[in-house]
Amino acid sequence: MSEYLLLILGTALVNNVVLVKFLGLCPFMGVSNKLDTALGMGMATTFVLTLASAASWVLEHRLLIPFDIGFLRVLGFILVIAAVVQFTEMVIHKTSPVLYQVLGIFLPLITTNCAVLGVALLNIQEQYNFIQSLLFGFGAALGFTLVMVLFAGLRERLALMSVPALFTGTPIAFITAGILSLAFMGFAGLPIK
Amino acid sequence: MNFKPIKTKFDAALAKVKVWLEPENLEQLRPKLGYQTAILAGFALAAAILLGVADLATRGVIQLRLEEDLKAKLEEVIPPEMHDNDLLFDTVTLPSADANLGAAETIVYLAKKQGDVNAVCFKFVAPDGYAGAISLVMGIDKNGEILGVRVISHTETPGLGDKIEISKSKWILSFNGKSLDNVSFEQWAVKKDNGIFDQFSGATITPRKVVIAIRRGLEFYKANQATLIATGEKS
Amino acid sequence: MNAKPISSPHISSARRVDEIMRKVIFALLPALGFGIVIFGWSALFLTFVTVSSAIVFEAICLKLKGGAIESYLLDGSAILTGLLVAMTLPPYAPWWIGVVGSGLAIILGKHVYGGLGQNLFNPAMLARVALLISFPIEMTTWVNVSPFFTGLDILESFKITFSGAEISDAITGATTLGFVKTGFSQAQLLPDLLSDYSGFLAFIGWERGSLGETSTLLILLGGIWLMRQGVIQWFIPVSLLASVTFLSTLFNLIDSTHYLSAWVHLNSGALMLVAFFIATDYVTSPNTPLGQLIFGTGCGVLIFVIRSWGGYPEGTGFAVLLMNSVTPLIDHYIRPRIYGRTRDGKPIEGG
Amino acid sequence: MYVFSAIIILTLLGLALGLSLGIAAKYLKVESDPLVERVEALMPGSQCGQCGFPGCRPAAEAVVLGAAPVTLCPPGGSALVEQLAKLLGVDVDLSQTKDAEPMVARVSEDTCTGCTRCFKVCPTDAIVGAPKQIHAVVADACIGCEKCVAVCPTECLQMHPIDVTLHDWRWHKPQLAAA
Amino acid sequence: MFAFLENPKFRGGIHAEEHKAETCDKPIATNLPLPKKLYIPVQQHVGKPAEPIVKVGEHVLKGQLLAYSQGTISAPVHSPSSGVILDVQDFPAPHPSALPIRTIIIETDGEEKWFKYAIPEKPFELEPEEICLRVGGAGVVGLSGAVFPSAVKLNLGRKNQIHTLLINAGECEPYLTCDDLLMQERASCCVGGIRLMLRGMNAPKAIIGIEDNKPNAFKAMQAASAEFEQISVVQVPTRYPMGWDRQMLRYLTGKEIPADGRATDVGVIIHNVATAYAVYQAVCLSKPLISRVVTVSGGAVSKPQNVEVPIGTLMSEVLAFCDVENEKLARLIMGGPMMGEVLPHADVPIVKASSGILALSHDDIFEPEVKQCIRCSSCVTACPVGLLPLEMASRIKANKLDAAVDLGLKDCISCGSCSYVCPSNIPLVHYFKFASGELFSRQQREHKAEQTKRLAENRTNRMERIKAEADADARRVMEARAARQAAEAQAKVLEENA
Amino acid sequence: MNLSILFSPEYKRIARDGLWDNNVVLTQNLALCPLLAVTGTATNGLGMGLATIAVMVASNGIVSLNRHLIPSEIRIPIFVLLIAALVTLVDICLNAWMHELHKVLGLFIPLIVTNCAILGRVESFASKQEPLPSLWDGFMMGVGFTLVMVILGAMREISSTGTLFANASVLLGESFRFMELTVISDYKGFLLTALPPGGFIMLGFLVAMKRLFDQKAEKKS
Ligand SMILES: Cc1cc2nc3c(=O)[nH]c(=O)nc-3n(C[C@H](O)[C@H](O)[C@H](O)COP(=O)(O)O)c2cc1C
Ligand SMILES: Cc1cc2nc3c(=O)[nH]c(=O)nc-3n(C[C@H](O)[C@H](O)[C@H](O)COP(=O)(O)O)c2cc1C
Ligand SMILES: Cc1cc2nc3c(=O)[nH]c(=O)nc-3n(C[C@H](O)[C@H](O)[C@H](O)COP(=O)(O)O)c2cc1C
Ligand SMILES: Cc1cc2nc3c(=O)[nH]c(=O)nc-3n(C[C@H](O)[C@H](O)[C@H](O)CO)c2cc1C
Ligand code: SF4
Ligand code: SF4
Ligand code: SF4
Ligand code: SF4
Ligand code: FES
Repeated sequence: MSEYLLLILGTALVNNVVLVKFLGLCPFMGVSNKLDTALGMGMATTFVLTLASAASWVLEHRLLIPFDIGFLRVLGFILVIAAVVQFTEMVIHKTSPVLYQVLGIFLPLITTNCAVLGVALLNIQEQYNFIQSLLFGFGAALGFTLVMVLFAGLRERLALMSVPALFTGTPIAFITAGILSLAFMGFAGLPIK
Repeated sequence: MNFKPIKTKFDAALAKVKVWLEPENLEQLRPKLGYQTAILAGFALAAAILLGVADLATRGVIQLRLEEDLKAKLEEVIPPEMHDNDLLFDTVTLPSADANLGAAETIVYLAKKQGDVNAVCFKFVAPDGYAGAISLVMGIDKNGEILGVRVISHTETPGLGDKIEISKSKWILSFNGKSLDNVSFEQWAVKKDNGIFDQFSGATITPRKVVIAIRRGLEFYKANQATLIATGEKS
Repeated sequence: MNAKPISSPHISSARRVDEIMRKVIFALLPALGFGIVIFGWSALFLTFVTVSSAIVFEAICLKLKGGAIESYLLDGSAILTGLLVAMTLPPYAPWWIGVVGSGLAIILGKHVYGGLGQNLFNPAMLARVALLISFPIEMTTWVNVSPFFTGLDILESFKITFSGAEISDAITGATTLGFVKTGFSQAQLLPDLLSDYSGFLAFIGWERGSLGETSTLLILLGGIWLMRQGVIQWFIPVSLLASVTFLSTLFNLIDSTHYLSAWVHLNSGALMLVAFFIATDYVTSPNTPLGQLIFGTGCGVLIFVIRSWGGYPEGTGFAVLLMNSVTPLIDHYIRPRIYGRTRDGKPIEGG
Repeated sequence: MYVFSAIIILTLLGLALGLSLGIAAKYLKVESDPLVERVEALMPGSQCGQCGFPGCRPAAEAVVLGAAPVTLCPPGGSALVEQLAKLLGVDVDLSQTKDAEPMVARVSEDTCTGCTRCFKVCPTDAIVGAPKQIHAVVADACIGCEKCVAVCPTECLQMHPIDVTLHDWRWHKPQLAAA
Repeated sequence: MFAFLENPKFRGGIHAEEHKAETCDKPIATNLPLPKKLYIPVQQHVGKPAEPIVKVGEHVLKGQLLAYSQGTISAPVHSPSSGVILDVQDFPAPHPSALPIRTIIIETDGEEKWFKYAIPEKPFELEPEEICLRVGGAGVVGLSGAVFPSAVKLNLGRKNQIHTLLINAGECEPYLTCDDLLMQERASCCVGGIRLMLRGMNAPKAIIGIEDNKPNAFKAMQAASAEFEQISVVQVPTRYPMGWDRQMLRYLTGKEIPADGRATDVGVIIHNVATAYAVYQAVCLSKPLISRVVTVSGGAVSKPQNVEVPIGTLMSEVLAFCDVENEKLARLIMGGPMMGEVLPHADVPIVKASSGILALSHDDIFEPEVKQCIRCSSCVTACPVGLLPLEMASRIKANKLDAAVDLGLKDCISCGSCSYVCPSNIPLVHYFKFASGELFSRQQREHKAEQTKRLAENRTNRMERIKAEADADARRVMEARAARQAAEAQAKVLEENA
Repeated sequence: MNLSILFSPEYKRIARDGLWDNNVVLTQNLALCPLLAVTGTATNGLGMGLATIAVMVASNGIVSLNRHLIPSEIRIPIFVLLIAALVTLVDICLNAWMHELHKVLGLFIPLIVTNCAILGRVESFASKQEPLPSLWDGFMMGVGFTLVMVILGAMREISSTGTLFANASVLLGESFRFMELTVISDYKGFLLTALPPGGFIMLGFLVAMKRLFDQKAEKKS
């Protein structure tokens, strides 16, 4: 049990997908203007990422390996992920128009949110079993959501600060992300992995 | 043979396809469920064929390249004059779960000269470097003396821990000629820990772990020395 | 008279920004002075370099921004940041470490955000952590204590600070936290590792460490004076120190061979300095009492976690930066109760 | 051979996913975008056309599509901008948007010929008066759209700022701090 | 769980230099020369303006009704002296903008002849309704500055069956001592007023809260109320804004008024002590509210003191009476320094709300440069309401007014504590006033927009109807013509046939 | 093909957009992951950029050709399918025939699949435009991306190790050894810029620099 907890924590904090692994940066920058949106995006990603981890594990171990067609891995994964995302998009569009409007073009972009494919591939690389894959995906998404929310909080405050015109908006957001990632380096070496 | 009927048939078919491909026609088709399914499957089919063919064409080549890579690595730690066989194809697989080399089984490549095992070489891992696992390859002559060690991959900090790479520093060469016999167990350590190997200023952990991993590698060889050398004599 | 009317109130208290900063600087001076006394000329040079470059960077940034320079330059915040950077540096660090540190703090930590009060992260800690990661060797070379300039003479010290002379191994050593961490990685256990440790000397500040952070006693005095002056409030220091004390005592009781006691924690590293002077920085900490308690506790927990299990011997800088990043969220969710309303903003029930 | 199995598997995968997505699309279809209605409800509703669209509904549609900025409607002022930005989740620099000073039309009685043209174009019936008689503007109903000014043949209609009284007086925004 | 972080009785607040010593031990000056002209605005209260009933040229007596109240929430105004009505016209109001307000101008005749009202024999035995009627008729409004018609409040108290009347004698603003002096000199009248109020509301008890920096007033009030056991006098700590009614209520009873409610929700009505005095005058002596005690103070005033001033006197005359040094004058304020309003000039009349005139010198208004907020959260600590002034101001600065409202802007009482403590001298209250005004304008605009929508719709409907009618007409004409043509054709045929 | 169309206003506009006005990184804030992950050195940036150009051009072209065939409901799966196939193709081919290059870039090539910019271009440009402009757009966007990759890579490499285009000979072949420069010899090395935080911060300054240029240009005109 505690082993699983450590897996989640380690994935979320020590090897944070965004700040350490450099995955999922576009939505990280794009949808973090508002706390609510960031939270929404985090949850959408959590859903997709967990599901995609599980689906890709099944694909890998039930189709790709038995048939020895590893060269189709990226293709197969991305196809499955795209389907999951598209499905999520349709559900959100139907159930919550406002959330849909807010997440806008980013829902389709979850497909290309590197984090999703990246985590699926890492899952295979780390040779996790099914449960571990699921938790790894969940932990990564948790880490994603965590930094999204922190970052959105910081950006909401930034919007009220008198940042020099040259730096307002994107530049200062990048710099802030850099400092956030600097802070996360403090977790390096924690024995949770 | 008369191609004409075929050609007209073909032309007719082509015309049909052309009509079908008209934007207006597609406009109507696109919302249809069956059409969507077919299109996705069609693209999948095309992609699969494309990649299948590409894979067929490259599988062999890639295999070859990977072998070349490995061979190049092995040659670095076993001088060519020590063997006349193809290292890649003269191997023994030994269980190594207890030796803490980072894998449950280790492939040992045998360097033979006229059928006698002259030296061996294998890959192993220092699992606890500063920033993660460090993979190494090491060549040992049949007496247990190190012929050479190289780092295959690592994630140590650039500028600090990366001095274990041969391209950054000659430090890794200091293991040449060392064995469990000419260096005592306590001396298999960095100077800071009262051993004989240098550390890097400001980075002790990386070299410390590498030294200990190499020692474990030697111990692994020693434990299996008899079996390994025996494989040569048999052949 | 003015065409546009002025709103009430028409009187104001006499407290001004520069006065606040002056008081903080004043409270830091004993600890800084002690550092200079025990580490000698180099420490003095380094402080000078760091503070003056902080002022220069501040002036340049203000100039680039246009507008009033003097009133902001004279508000003392740049000097304070420079001082704090200096106080968290190893005393024999070369001059360029001080300059780069001040530059990072003032430019990256403060002015790209718009200057005083606009930054999200503590400038001094940002500089400290960035330096540590960029120059681990220079940033972890600690020297022995030698009172009243009896160590290296002024020329040798000058060479060390300004022309990169080697520091002889004879006068260097590890800090307690570093020593213990290294010891653990060699499977040594605590009682042995701490056989030479004197809690009293550590409390006084008679030990290796950063320039201005060794003396628990003097920092404590400075901090208490600041509290009495009403410059800082007790919420952050007390919750920070309490959480570290609680956790270290707890784990020390569970396994005293692997976990330092609260006393060692409190007297080691930058803990005291951070608790009273760094975590309390107004700009980067929450603005309600409950928020500040959460902030302080968070810092304390993170410091303990990183010190006990992390890759770095000292976790204060990271802990402060991490909690700085949580501050907007704390401020967003923790708000004072408004008169006549419940905590979540609904009117209270009548009667 | 593995390549064939690869081709078959991928095709089947495509088929299966395509089918399921197609079905999902059918069942989860969203008919109309209720957002437009909500945006339209926020608009001033005077159909004055200052936004460049032929009325509030088209303006709302354009805003929802992202074809027009949320700052499009001058009569709505910064309040509308803020509401739209909140609804649509876009970020605007509100400190830049400035409300135009509200103006109302006034008839100068000397030159009014009672031609009733202004009366006919006024979208809010703010102009009263019978043919051949002097017209007048009911200031409370006038939205300052200037349509009447445009059609008046004698230029007797002019726009005037609304007089500030003790009740309309408001505190100005404090000047920003130096630097 | 974290309740210990909040003092349940008092939170926030500040302690400013009091500046009360200059005026608190000098007697109220009653010898202000009668001005030649008096300027009486028709609106000196919250609610509808009063409607003048006098004509230009008419002679009026002291205390005579000049304008009668309109509607339920309003108050009449009376003539402060005898004389002739010169004009009813617009005249600058005592307001930061000095914009004009409808004002009755009287040229005094110096005779001070009173208008005769019947004086009740046993005022303390009048029916409660009668008391309220008299209070209302005398134009008494809350004299703390809120100027809410007192009769309305008394009626409210009676209807809601309150259990306590709280008399607010906090007078926490620096400089001001008018309530202090009133209590020192006329304590028994004040207590009389309180008794009348109790009766008017059928309330069982009254508590008088006095800040502990007014020991003389406290003693005087204690002595005056000793024989009435239903009235108790309590000292409260000196800490601005103790005189905020909700604060005093919380301090004295531990209760809080719900944000959307009134004091009556917790069974209390709060009146200022000067209001009680005015009630006494109105009921026992039948004197309408035509004068009030005004504190004249500040660094530019040579003879700071409290003066009893007829309503309508120009402030310049009062200032002249107290020898203001014009070269020292930096800012002129009506009210206290924390909440009072700046006036652009002194040629505006004293009104019922004028508790003080402060002529502040440059030394009084220490005004350093405005800097950026350093998030020191002093303002958060100082806010008695529990708001986050710095956060609200930063949002208002970015024009995010709704966000500021979410943070509680509407709960702000403009007490000024936050601005007072801010080390960066940020005009926080100014931001809040600006935002409140802007929000109010918005509301008005929305209201207008709704009206516009309705008008536009009406117009469209009308147009359609007209068009439909026109179409119908056209159709009828067409039909008629067709019929006519058909008839003609037929006629022709017939003709031809014939 | 008549090259002069490349100078027609439409094509100039596309080129300008790709290189500067609507640069995928500096303006659209897309393609950030590969950008930050591989720009430790200028050489890596260049290699990744080149591979990305190839995939971008090809995917834009194919999608534009087939745009009438693709129903909007399933467009995303089809697009990513195409991109993934192309990337895998590039991956296998490099591995087989340009093995040295593959060894350097190997890890990053699968990541091209999820480079948001590629899908972004396909979605917003190629699926609505004729094939030729689409190809040109893909190319120009790719070049813009590569440019930023190289600049950021150079900034980080110089500041962290004092070299420029280290290992260029491995990536591009021996004849490119001349590119390998040591800009500052005996450099201490400012490690921060090589690490993730430095990447973010440098990128922030890069975007600010672009803004500065734009402001200057605006002032001139
Ligand atoms: C950012 C950073 C990266 C580091 N990287 C390494 C590394 O790769 N290898 C290593 O042995 N030590 C590394 N260290 C240093 C260790 O933290 C530790 O201080 C050092 O190994 C102790 O060596 P010393 O005993 O020579 O001081 C790094 C330190 C920092 C701050
Ligand atoms: C914010 C901050 C972060 C620090 N981080 C480290 C660190 O990671 N490693 C280190 O050896 N010293 C670090 N130091 C220096 C230590 O605080 C301190 O000088 C040293 O560990 C002394 O502790 P000791 O004397 O109790 O052992 C840091 C100092 C500060 C102020
Ligand atoms: C910040 C603040 C301070 C106040 N201070 C006093 C005060 O010192 N004395 C006072 O009588 N009323 C003061 N008031 C007004 C009271 O809240 C309340 O309106 C008044 O006591 C009601 O009495 P009235 O209707 O008789 O004027 C203050 C109000 C506010 C908002
Ligand atoms: C109590 C107190 C603590 C402070 N601590 C710091 C600090 O840790 N680091 C720093 O750079 N500035 C500090 N300052 C100064 C100032 O707040 C700092 O320059 C701002 O962070 C820059 O916007 C402090 C100021 C005060 C009043
Ligand atoms: S400008 Fe505003 S009010 Fe006028 S038509 Fe456009 S949306 Fe409607
Ligand atoms: S400006 Fe003229 S047309 Fe427009 S609302 Fe006013 S009166 Fe009517
Ligand atoms: S003015 Fe408003 S925000 Fe400021 S302290 Fe008073 S109540 Fe609080
Ligand atoms: S008191 Fe002034 S400087 Fe301090 S937090 Fe409030 S607004 Fe900012
Ligand atoms: S490249 Fe856009 S999310 Fe990674």
